Amino acid sequence: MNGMPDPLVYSPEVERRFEAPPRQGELFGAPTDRLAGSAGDTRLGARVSFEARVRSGRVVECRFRAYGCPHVIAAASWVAEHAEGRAVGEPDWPDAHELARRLEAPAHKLGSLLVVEDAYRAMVADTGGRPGQ
Amino acid sequence: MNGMPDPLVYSPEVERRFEAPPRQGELFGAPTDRLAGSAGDTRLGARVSFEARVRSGRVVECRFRAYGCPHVIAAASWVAEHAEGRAVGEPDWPDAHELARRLEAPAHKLGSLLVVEDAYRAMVADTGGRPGQ
Amino acid sequence: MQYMNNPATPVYLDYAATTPVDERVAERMAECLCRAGCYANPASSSHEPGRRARGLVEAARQDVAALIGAGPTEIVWTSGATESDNLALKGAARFHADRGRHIVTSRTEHKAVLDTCRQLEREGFRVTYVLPGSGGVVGAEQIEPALTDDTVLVSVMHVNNETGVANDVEAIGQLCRDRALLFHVDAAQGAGKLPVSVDAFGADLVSLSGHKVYGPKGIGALYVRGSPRTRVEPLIHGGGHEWGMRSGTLATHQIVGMGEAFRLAGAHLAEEQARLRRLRERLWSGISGLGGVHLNGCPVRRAPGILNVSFEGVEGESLLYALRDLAVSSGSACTSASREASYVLRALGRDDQLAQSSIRFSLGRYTTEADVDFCIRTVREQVDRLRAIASSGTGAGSREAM
Amino acid sequence: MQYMNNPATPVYLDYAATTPVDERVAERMAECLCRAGCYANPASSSHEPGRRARGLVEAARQDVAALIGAGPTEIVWTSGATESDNLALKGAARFHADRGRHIVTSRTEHKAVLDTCRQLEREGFRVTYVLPGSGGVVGAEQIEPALTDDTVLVSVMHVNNETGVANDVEAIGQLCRDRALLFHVDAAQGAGKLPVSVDAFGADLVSLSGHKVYGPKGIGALYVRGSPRTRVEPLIHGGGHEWGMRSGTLATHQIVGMGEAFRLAGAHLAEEQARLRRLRERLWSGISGLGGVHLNGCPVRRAPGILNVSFEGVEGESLLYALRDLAVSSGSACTSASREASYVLRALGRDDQLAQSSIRFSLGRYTTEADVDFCIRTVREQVDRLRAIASSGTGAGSREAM
Ligand SMILES: Cc1ncc(COP(=O)(O)O)c(C=O)c1O
Ligand SMILES: Cc1ncc(COP(=O)(O)O)c(C=O)c1O
Repeated sequence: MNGMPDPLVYSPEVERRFEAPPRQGELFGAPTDRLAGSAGDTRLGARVSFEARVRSGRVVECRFRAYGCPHVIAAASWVAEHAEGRAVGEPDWPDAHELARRLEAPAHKLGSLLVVEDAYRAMVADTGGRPGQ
Repeated sequence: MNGMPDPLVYSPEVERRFEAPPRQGELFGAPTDRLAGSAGDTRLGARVSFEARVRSGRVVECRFRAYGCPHVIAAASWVAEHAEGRAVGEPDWPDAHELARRLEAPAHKLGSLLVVEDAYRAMVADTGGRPGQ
Repeated sequence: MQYMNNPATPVYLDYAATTPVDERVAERMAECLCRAGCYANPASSSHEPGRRARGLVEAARQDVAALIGAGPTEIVWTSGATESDNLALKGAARFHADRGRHIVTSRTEHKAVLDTCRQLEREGFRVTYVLPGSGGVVGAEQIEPALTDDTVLVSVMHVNNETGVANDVEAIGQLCRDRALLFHVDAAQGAGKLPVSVDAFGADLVSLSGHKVYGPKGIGALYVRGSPRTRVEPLIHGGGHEWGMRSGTLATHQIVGMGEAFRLAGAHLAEEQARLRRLRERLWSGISGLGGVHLNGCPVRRAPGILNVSFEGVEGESLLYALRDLAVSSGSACTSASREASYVLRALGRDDQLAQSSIRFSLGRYTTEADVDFCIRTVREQVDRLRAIASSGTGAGSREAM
Repeated sequence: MQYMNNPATPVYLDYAATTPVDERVAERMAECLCRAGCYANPASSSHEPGRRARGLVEAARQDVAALIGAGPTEIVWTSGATESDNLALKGAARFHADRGRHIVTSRTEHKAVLDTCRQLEREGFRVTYVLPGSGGVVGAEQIEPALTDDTVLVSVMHVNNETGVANDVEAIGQLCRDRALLFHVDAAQGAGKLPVSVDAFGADLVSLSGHKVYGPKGIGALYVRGSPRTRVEPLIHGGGHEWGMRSGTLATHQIVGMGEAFRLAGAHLAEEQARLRRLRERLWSGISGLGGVHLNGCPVRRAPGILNVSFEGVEGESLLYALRDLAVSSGSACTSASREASYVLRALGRDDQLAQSSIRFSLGRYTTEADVDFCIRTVREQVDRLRAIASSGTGAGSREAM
């Protein structure tokens, strides 16, 4: 056990987002301009969903829901917040490695942060249930 | 180690005789009426000597010297003291088992107390260096 | 997380991991440490200070023996229940290796037993790890089918450290006596909390720990039946202390502390058992009101102070962090350095999510009603909050459908 | 035995058996026991009280490491030097059994080493027990001839607990390095008394004890070289604490106490060494004036506080009893429960009588000049008295010839 990183110690960024996560929740309104996507599995410890309202190819509003450790919650919150204003299809964004760096997450959390990345990409790829669009 | 008798705890009789042993020392005067005898070996942990002045077949005065544990010193002192007034050749006296009982000595001390008994018997058998007497 | 009249945080609810030393115990310990006290080596029989220390050691041996219905010559001091478990299992197995090489134990034992069994497997012993019965209780029905002609030793714990479930050691003991098998009981969590009787248990070897009963850490004992004398090969050689079963300088202050702790535990056992049971029931009814919570382990056969609960819809690490105003643990303290789902709860049939989101609340001598009420408020608030982050609203996924 | 201005009796001169805990150490320990203190389980990483306890454990690890020139990750907590010796020898021998099955040690080792070697012999290892050289010193000249192609491990103590003799561990360490052999040093009596450096010793494994250095009994450590990593098979399994080498709940107060004790010992090593050496020399010149007394062990290579003397013409048990105003021991405290002549002194060539009538005076932190002077008076008076009982007058047998 000696020398192991302490599992319940988090960076200030994670602490803040865990305590009161910005962009937590869901969007209301017409489903036409809304993208949604999710990834993960609660049995494996992480499941994340994103919703975004998009106008002119840019994210206007983004919300997340997350089942997972504090890093997952904080990462989903960070992604939802920083998605706003971005082009929907921005390549290489978000990036789990970049999230890990920003949140000072230990290496073994990368798998969970990939769930956050995957969920956002699933949202971007969302056809809104309207095949062919 | 548990349950062993405490090796440095002695009966009041032993304590008293160890602290200021009655009859410790030697006799002075003419060797004619004096018996002397010894037994034991310092390398084995006990060596005892007795001297007695004898008159009309009775011990008038008796002295001891002892190298040994407190039980040996106390036993030699007890024997020297109680020899006085006794017939020199009294059968079965002293007796190591009786000494052990009086001094509340543990069983493993019997060997040392036999040295005391032997020394006294050697004195009784003393020819005073005058062979044939 | 701010309430009026709250207790000082974090509120300690991890008594199964360890207990604070009782002030009365600490006082006795302090008398054996410094120059003015009884600091000599209890093995120094050549002088009075040493013999005095030895006297204290032997008096403490009596106190520990008394709590479990044993004789003082049946108590061997160790450095804790971990060592006791190792000494019992390795000691008995190695000593009797020519009689048989099969051991039966359960999957819900403490790591001190399981890891020791793994080591014995590497030495050529065969070990059967039985699943517990319903409610996580191990009884004779679980053990009996596993016995073979080659079985020499059965090891089943009294109270499980994660769930608080009390196994049916009496029935297993009877079974072992009928089959002339050695029976070891790890009673680290049971002693001082529930009545322990080596004869009622039919146990030949019983592991005890000081620090689960308001005594010091780093001291324990192994009960070794005196008649018929149970034989164990020592783990630690050197000088032949403790009838040759455990060498090493006896730590007077630690032993005196464990003795006093066991004496106090015995004196207040019944009333404390009732008090803790009431507090635990209050806690459970407060928490279970949340919905989507599951009690782990049999609700009836259990130690009074331990409550292990799984929460639907919340992830374990986040839950533990959210509850940081409570000093609680997820899974066994001894293994909580790694955050994998508890093997004990999995053996009880919990799925991965529920096993991973379990919290052990363990109450003890200093737990008050106010502590319990604070705990209930904190748990309700935080579980609600995390469930809201995981799904929309408070009902899991209810808004989705709107 | 009544003198004016005498110190309170018995005067404690058995610091090699154990030391009182320093008040500053006891204070630190007390802070880790009760409700107001740092009592949580250092393995409870799920809450802040547990992490705080862990912090104290790690700080103490640094303090112990610092005294012997090691790194903190090279320190494994144990229950004392007896366990450390067992872990070092059994652990290394069993781990490397396929490399070789021969061990070299000396006849003057502590029972914790000798009894462990006997156990390893029962497991099929071969052990050579070399005699010390002159003055009881073990050096490379004694060890080298015993080495074979099958040798894997050499174990030689730093300071002998009975005589205070300091072996030439540096030379033995160099020899072991040249031959790529593992080298274990039992430094229970040396650490905190003489400088100890794992690198200067060339040691791979070093045993330490808390209670020989004004720390608590029941805690010790094993230094395990980190680079190249020395591998040992654990003795005690269960949970994988201490890098898997020693499982069991870490006893915070014990560890903190040992850390503080080692820190204090390091801070005052040089001055205390000089002070104790002066007192020991005063004691020796006072006692040797009696005549017929023999210093056991080399007068030069020795720990400052230990003086072992054999007396001609007096029997050992009577001597010890006569000196009961002094808390001293005959032979090692750990074996003094049985009154046989010391195997250490016999290995030094003393005859049975002198080996049996030896007294170990061991001085320490609280020993004063007045204590030493009282000791001298008492010894002179009692030895004179016992010699008088054994022979006539004071000169052995002189009156006989009159
Ligand atoms: C059931 C059980 N057995 C053994 C142990 C280990 O005891 P110790 O901490 O005294 O080594 C514990 C607790 O840690 C326990 O709960
Ligand atoms: C040289 C030596 N090794 C080992 C030990 C045993 O240490 P502990 O008492 O910590 O088990 C002692 C003292 O008892 C000792 O003097």
